[in-house]
Amino acid sequence: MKKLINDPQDVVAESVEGFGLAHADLVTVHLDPTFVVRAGGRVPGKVGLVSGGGSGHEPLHAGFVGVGMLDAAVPGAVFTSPTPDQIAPAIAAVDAGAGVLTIVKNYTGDVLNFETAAELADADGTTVRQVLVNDDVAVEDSLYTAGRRGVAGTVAVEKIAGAAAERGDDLDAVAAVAQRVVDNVRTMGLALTACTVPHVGRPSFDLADDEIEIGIGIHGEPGRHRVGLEPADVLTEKLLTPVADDLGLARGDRVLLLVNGMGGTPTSELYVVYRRARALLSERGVEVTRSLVGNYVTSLEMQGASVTVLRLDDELTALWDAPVRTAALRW
Amino acid sequence: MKKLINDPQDVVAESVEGFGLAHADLVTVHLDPTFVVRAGGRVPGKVGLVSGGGSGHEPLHAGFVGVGMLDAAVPGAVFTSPTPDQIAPAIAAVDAGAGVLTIVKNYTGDVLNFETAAELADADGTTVRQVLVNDDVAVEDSLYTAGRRGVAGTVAVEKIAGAAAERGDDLDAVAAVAQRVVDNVRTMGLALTACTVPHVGRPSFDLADDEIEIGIGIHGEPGRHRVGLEPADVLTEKLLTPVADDLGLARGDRVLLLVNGMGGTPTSELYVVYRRARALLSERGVEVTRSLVGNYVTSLEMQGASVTVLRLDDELTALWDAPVRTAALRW
Amino acid sequence: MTLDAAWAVDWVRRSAATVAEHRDELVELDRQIGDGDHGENMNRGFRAVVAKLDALDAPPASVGDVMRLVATTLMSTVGGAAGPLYGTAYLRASKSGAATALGSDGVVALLEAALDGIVTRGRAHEGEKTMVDAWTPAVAAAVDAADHGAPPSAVLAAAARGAHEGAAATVALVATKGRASYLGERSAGHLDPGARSSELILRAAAEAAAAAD
Amino acid sequence: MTLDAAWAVDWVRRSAATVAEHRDELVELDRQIGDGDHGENMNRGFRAVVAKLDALDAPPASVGDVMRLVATTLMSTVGGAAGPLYGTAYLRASKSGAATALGSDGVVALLEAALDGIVTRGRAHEGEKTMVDAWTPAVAAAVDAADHGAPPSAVLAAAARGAHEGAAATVALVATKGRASYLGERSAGHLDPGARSSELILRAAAEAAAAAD
Ligand SMILES: Nc1ncnc2c1ncn2[C@@H]1O[C@H](COP(=O)(O)OP(=O)(O)O)[C@@H](O)[C@H]1O
Ligand SMILES: Nc1ncnc2c1ncn2[C@@H]1O[C@H](COP(=O)(O)OP(=O)(O)O)[C@@H](O)[C@H]1O
Ligand SMILES: [Mg+2]
Ligand SMILES: [Mg+2]
Ligand SMILES: [Mg+2]
Ligand SMILES: [Mg+2]
Repeated sequence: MKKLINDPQDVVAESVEGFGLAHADLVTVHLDPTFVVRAGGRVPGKVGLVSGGGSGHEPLHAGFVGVGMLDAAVPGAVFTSPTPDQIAPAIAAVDAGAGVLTIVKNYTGDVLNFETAAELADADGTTVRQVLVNDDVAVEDSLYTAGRRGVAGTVAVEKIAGAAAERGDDLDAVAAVAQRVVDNVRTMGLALTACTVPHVGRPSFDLADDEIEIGIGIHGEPGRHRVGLEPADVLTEKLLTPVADDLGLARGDRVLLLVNGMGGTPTSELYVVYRRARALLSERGVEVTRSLVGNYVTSLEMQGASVTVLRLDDELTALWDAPVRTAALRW
Repeated sequence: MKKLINDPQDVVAESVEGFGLAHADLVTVHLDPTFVVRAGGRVPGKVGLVSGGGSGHEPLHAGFVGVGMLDAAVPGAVFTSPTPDQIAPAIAAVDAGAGVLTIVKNYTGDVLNFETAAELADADGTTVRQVLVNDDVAVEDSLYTAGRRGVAGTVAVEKIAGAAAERGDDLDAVAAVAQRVVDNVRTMGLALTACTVPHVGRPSFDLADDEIEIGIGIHGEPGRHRVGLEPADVLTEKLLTPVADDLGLARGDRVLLLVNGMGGTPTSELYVVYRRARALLSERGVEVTRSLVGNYVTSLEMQGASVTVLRLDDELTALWDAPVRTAALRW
Repeated sequence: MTLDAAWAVDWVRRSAATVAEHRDELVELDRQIGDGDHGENMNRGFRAVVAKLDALDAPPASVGDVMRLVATTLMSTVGGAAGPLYGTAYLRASKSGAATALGSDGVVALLEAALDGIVTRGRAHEGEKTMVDAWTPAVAAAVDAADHGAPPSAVLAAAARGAHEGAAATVALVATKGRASYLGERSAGHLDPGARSSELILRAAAEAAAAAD
Repeated sequence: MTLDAAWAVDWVRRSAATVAEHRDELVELDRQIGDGDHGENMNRGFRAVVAKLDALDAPPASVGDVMRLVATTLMSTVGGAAGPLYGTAYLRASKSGAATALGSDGVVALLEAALDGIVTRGRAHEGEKTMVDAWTPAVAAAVDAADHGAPPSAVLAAAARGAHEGAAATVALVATKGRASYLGERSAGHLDPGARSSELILRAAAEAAAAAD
C-alpha cells in the first residue's frame, strides 16, 4: 500500500488538522472529539446544518462547511460513521436557537450514530430534525436491503439546504426543502479500480484488469455486477439511464447534472462522461440548466465516476445559485 | 489500461467539448484548431493572457480561463505541446489592442511551438511578450539540461498575472509581475505511481510497490531518484527542503504554500502533506499567509504530490486575493 | 458458583485480546461483503475499553459497572454500525447485570438484555445475516442450559457454542440488513463479520467463566 | 540520375509507412527517457501528411513543393519538440529543393538545409543526445559520398547509414537537451527516440531513391 500518510491511525486527525490550518478563514477545527465548524461561531437565529460520516469521501463533508452550506461536519474514521460523542457536541456548537438539521447518508452506521446523537442533543434541549439522503439507484430493492445509499446527491442536499438556512428559513422549511432535493435526486456510479483503506492495507475488492464494477457505493463496497471494458459513452449510458428512468424524467424537465469523480479519475475523463450524459439527456428532451463536474464525493483514490441528476424547479435553482463560500465549493 | 474514454485519439476533443458545455457561462470552446477563450469576447484595452501546453494536466490551463485569470488556453494532445496553428489564433482571439502575454512552461516543445506562434502573431501585428515558468527545483543543473521545468508554480503565475491584467496594467507591467512570480516560486514533486497516457496504453514508468519517485515532472517523466516507502512527514521534508533552500527563505518571510495533487491522490493526503510542510516552514520562521491545496496541475491519474512555495510581498498578496472566476479557481 | 465483577473484567480483557488477535480476519470478512473496517473498529473500541479499565482507581464494584464502562466506551470509539449496536447491547446488559454477582438466571438475563438491545437498535430479525444470527441461538442455548440446571460457566459455554453455530450459518444467508445487503445474492457464501465478532466475544465470556470456576 | 517530385512523394509515403510501423517502438523509447509520445506524435503528423497528399488535385511540381507540404502539416499536427524541429527541417529543405530535379549536390544541399533548420530551432549541438546526433553524421556521410562522385541514391544510402550509426551512438550519451536531460545520468543506456525517427526517415529517403533508380 502506497499512501502519503504517516501512521494509518492518525490519518484522519492529521488531515483534518491540515485542513483547518489551510482554511482558517472558513472553518475552525476541533480535535478530540473531532469535528469542524464554520469560522466565526453561531449565526444568531439561523438553523444549524450538520452533516458527517466516515472519512475518505473528501471534500465531503468538511469541504462544504462555510457560508451558505454546512455549519458543521463530523468526520469518522475512514469509511466508518462518526460516534455520537463527536456528533452531539457538533450539534450543540451550531445550535443558535433555531434548531439543527442533520443531513445523514443512509447507511446503518450513520443512521444509528446520528440517531443516538440526536437523542443526546434533544436531552440537552436542542430541537433536531434529520433528513436521510438515499439517492443511489444501484440499490434496487429497498425491501431486501438497508435501503438506498446516500452518495453524490448529498452535495446538492447540503448546498440547497444550506442556502435555505442562510436566507433565514425556519427548521421546518429547511428540512422540507432538503427533503425535496432528496426526492428529486438520483445517482449511479461505477469503479475502474478499488480503493485501499489505510488500516486495511489492501484493495477493498478485487477487480480484474478488464473488468468494471457497476453500481458501487462510496465505501469501496463492491457493486451489483461487473462488465467488461467498454467505451466511456457506453458506460455513461449504463449510469444515466437508470438515473433518468428512476426519476421519471420527462420532456421539458430542467435538471442539474453532476458528474462526480471517485478521487482517482482525471477530471478530463469526467468531462468525457459529462459530454455523453448531457447528450443522452438532450435526446430525452431534458434540459441541463446547471452543472457540476469534479471530485466532490470520493472513495479515497478509487478510479471511477458517478452521474447524479437533480430535477430542478425555480426555487431549487435559485437556492443552488445562492452564494456559497466553502473550501470545496464557492461562487 | 482502464480509462473513462472512448477512442484515445478523441479524448482531448471530447473532454474539451464537455468542458465547454459544462462551463458555458465562463468559456467558449473552439474546436479545430482547439482552444478555449473567456466567454464574452475580448475585454477592450485589457492585456490578453494566453497559456497552454499538453493536455493531461487538468484543470491547467482551461480550468483557469475566466475573469481575473487567463483569456485563452490552448490544449495540445496529451503531454504534447499544442501547435502554432492552435496558439496563433488563440492569441489573435484575445488581442484587444493592448498586446498579449503568453505564459509558457519551460519545455523544449512548448517553447518552440509558442515561439513560432508568436512569430506568426507578430507578423499579424499583435505585440506578444512571453514569460517562461521554470519553478521545478528537481532539475538541478540547468547547464546540463533543457533548464528547469514549469510545473505547479504556473498556477500562481497565471492567477497573479491575470489579476494584474484585469486591473488594467499594461503589457510591460503584466509581464514584469509575472516574471516576479517566476523569480519567487519553486516546486518539487514526487510520485507514488506512474500515469498511463491513453495513446501509450501502459504506465509512463515502472515503479516497484515499495518505491517512490522523487523529483518527477508533470509529464509522467521519471524523476531524478527513487526512495523506499517512507511516512508522509519524511517525504514532505524531501520536497519542502530543496524548495525552501533554493528560494533562500529567511525568517520573517511570508509565503503562499501550494500543495498540489498529481490527479490520483485523495485530497485528505494532500492535507497531511500540507500540515507537515507548514510545520517545517514555521520551524524556519516563515509565515504561511496564503494557502492552496488540491489538484491543480496534474499528470492524469498519477498518485503523488508537489509542494510549491511562493515568496509574497504586499502587491503579490493583493493580486492573489483579487477576485477570480474560473472553472477551477474562484473567489 | 456465581460470576462477579472480576469475571466481567476478565471477560472484557479476553474480548479485547481475541478481537485484537482476529482483527485482520474480521477486516477481511468485512472487506468481502462490506467496507473492511469491522476488525479495525472493534479493535479500536476494545483497546479503548482496556485503557479505561487500566486507568480505574478502584476495581469496578459490579458486573453492571463493567458493562456500562464497555457500553459508553464502545459507543464513543467504534462508530459504524457495530458501535451503536454493541454499545446498546452492553448498556442493556449493564442494567440487567446491576447485581454484584450473577447466577445462571442472571447470566441468561444479561444475554437476553444484550440481544434485546441489538434488536431494538438495529431492527434486524433472525436470518438477515447480521450479528443477531449469532446472538439469537446463543441466547436460546443459554436459556436451555439454565433450564437444565447448568451453572453459569456452562450456560456461557452453551451460549458460545450457540453463537458459533449461528455465525457459521450466516455463510449461506443473503444479507437484507447492513452494508452486505447492497450486494444482494453476492453476499451469500461469506461469513458475516459482526456474527463472527459476536461469537468471539461470547467465547471470551465462557473462557473467563471457566477460568473463574 | 536525378531525383524529382515523384521521388519526394514516394519518400514521404515511405516515411509515413515506416513511422506507422515503428510507432510503438518510438513510443517505448520515449517512454523510457521522455514522456512516451514521440511515436504517436510522428504517426499523427505523417498520417496527416499522407491525407493531404491524397487530397491534392495535381501531383506536386517540385521536391520543394512536397517538402513545404510536409513542413506545414507536421508543424500544425505534431506538436511537442519534434513538431517545430521537423517542421523547420522540411521548411528549410523546401527552400533548398526548389528545383524540379536534384542531383547529388542538390541532395546534399537539401540534407544540409534540414540539419541547419533543426539546429537553428533547437539550439542543440552534437553529443546532446537528440536527433542532431543522427542528422550530423548523415550529412557528413552524404557530403563524403557526393565528393566521391556517388549518384543521388548512393548519397542517400550513405546518409541513411550515417544516421543509423549516429542514432546507435546516442545510447551511450547523457542527454543535455530535451526532456531526457531531466534524467541526468539515468538517460544513458537508451536510444534517443528523435534520433531513431530521423534514421527511419532517412532510410525511407534512400529506399525511395533506390526504387527510382
Ligand atoms: N441492522 C443491523 N442489525 C444488527 N446488526 C447489524 C445491522 N447492520 C449491520 N449489522 C452488523 O454490523 C456488522 C458490520 O459492522 P461494521 O463493519 O463495524 O460497521 P459498518 O457496516 O458501518 O462498516 C455486520 O457484519 C452486521 O453483523
Ligand atoms: N533542443 C533539441 N534539439 C534537437 N532535437 C531535440 C531537442 N529537444 C528534443 N529533441 C528531440 O525531440 C525528441 C522528442 O520528441 P517528442 O517526444 O515528439 O517531443 P516532446 O519531448 O516534447 O515530448 C527527442 O528524442 C530529441 O531527439
Ligand atoms: Mg464502515
Ligand atoms: Mg511530449
Ligand atoms: Mg464495515
Ligand atoms: Mg515525447
